Amino acid sequence: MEIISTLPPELIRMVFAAIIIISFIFLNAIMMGYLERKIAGHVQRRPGPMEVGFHGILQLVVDGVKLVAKELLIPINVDRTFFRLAPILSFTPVILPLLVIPFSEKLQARDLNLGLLFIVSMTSINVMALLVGGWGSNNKYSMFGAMRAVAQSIAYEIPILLSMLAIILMTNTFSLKEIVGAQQKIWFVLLQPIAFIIYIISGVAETNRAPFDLPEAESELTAGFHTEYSGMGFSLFFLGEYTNMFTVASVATVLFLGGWHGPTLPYGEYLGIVWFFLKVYFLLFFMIMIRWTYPRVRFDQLLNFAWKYLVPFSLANILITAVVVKL
Amino acid sequence: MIFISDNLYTYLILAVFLLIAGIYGLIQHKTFIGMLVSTELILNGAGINFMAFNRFLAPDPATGQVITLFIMGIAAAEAAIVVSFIIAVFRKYHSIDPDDLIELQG
Amino acid sequence: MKRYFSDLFVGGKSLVDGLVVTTKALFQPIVTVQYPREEIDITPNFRGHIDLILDPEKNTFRCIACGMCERSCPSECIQVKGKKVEGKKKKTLALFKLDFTKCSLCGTCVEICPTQALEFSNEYNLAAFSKEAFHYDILKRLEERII
Amino acid sequence: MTFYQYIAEGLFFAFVLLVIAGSFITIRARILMHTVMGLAVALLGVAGIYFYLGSMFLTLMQILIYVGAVCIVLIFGIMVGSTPTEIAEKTIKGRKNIFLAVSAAAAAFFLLMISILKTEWVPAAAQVRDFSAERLGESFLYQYCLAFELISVILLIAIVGAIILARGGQENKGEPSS
Repeated sequence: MEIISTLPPELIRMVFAAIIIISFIFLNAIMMGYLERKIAGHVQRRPGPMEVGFHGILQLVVDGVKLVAKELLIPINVDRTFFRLAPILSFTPVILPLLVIPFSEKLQARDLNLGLLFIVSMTSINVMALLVGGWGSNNKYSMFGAMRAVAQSIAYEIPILLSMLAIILMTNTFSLKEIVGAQQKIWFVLLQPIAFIIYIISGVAETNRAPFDLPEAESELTAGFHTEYSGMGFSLFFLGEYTNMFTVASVATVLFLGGWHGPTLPYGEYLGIVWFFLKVYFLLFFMIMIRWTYPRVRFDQLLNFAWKYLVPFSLANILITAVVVKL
Repeated sequence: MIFISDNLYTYLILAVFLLIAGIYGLIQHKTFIGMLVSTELILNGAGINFMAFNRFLAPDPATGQVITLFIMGIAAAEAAIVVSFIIAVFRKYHSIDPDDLIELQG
Repeated sequence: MKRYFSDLFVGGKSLVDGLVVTTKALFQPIVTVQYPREEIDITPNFRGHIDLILDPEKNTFRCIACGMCERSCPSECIQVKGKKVEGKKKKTLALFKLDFTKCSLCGTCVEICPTQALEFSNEYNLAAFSKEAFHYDILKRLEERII
Repeated sequence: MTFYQYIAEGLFFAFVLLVIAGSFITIRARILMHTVMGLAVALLGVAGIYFYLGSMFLTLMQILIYVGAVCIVLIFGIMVGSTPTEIAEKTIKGRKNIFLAVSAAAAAFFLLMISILKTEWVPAAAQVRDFSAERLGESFLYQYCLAFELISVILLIAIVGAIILARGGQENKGEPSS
């Protein structure tokens, strides 16, 4: 234990936080996969997975074992570097934002001054993974999926940034901790309802989920960019998608739903995480409900919607916010 | 001990490396996109240069950052223009090799 | 411009309507059945393979082994044999076999039977590993019911 | 020298390595897609270098603008502008150009190295060590207002120009050629 005592405490803290976050991500993916199937089942008035464990609660564990045990098939004529790189690339950038998200007043791996900007820049890399995977698969469906991912990212990134900007105008800071702190009295969802709606819509588009699941539209493109992936490659994409959902929901919680604020609990600076998770999982539940309610939008519909409705409305919202803040 | 990461020369040499890599690529690449990519390398070299002088020599650190952001904006605009230009050229000539565009050579 | 906002309003309303539908469905009881664990009562109109009717008065079959069903069967999947028993005038049924792999469930045998001795059974859990498992001995099935 | 500084120094070398490896891939890759991915790697490295030069804001903007926008636009250009077989074709010119390229690069290198090493760099007498985004924003809006406006005008022109250029080919199809 000689070495550990010489290490700087901040570094140990970061390493611990990273370990906890990564293990939480796997847990989250398992829970989300189970929730998604159960909700999908009940929305269609069937029970969902029921066989493995009580009410199928171990289904995702079994699935995970199956996926890990499966062979990672590399088809002939694919770009091997890209093909192997893409799953890792889809997984890594969605973990990093969790390092700056304040789960509770004192439960935060690192508080960056520019935390929000950090999250935005990390999630912007995510499209790269779809592109690399789609192009590297050397398959026309994957290629189409990748191209759709790009056009979709152009459609949603601008509204998502503009809706965040409205909050930044109100709080004068990029630090997520201070943004949550500013919502002590009133949540920003009440002051900025339009920005919240725009953020949720674009956030669903960012996670590539229905009704904006154009890059992996299974009825049109078999599985889009991850058509060729099996086993671990596929499960990393799967993990990346659920982690991305979690990130989007927690950023929405931090920006609009008051983060860890809620009725006072003992050890409030740690147990605020309970309220945080309640809000996050409510949003995730909402996103799953959206997926099983709405049909997939067509491509031109998505672009029309983003450019004709989301962008003008978010611009107008920023304008009004700026005027009101300066009044 | 002197820190390599805290020395002006390190950054200047890195910037020179990016510049020469860009020049090499600009001559060597056969397609418009390859040349554009090499140009981006040169622009990044310039950005590092500005930031290095800003960090070690300038009185006000905002200056270099402003110029670097300016470079980024120009690079983004340039990429958008060149990509649409490439699309237009590809439609007409069905090639993105600059050697194939010989209409003006007479 | 009017269209722009009316589109937004109508679209938004339809989205909310859709969510209401699915949220209602989420809390309604499920309608599917976990099949091998639980089974539902089959409708009496279900037409499975044929079966001999158990006559409640005589506590036996009504079949007189006339062989009409065997002759009328278009796929020749019924095999009926009768035998003489001491003390009785008519033949009694000795063998009634159905090759269900050939049967097309047309129901001609049920309609043509002069004594209304045949019916459709409600058996729907039909699965087996070999073809021979579908060669039913229908007389035996009836005898099992008599006891 | 503390443990922290060792880690910092190691990470600095990692970023430099990213820059060098990325630019090598960029200039030597035979497939156009690899070229752009090499550029993305090099740009991530440059973002790390910006962090060591004291500006977190520029690091994040570099990732956001270059990796998240420019690279993706380039890849989009590749995928739209050329068919898969053309993407896979060799993108490097032959032997004749290697000589030219190496000599041009070497000439630039030596000229610049001479000027770098010969010059005596004098730091400013009083330096303000304030790299915060607040100060950057203030100087953007007061001192460098013209630059800020110019960027926005350039971007506007770029958007309009890109739309006109990309649409131009389509509109000409319908018209009779004169």
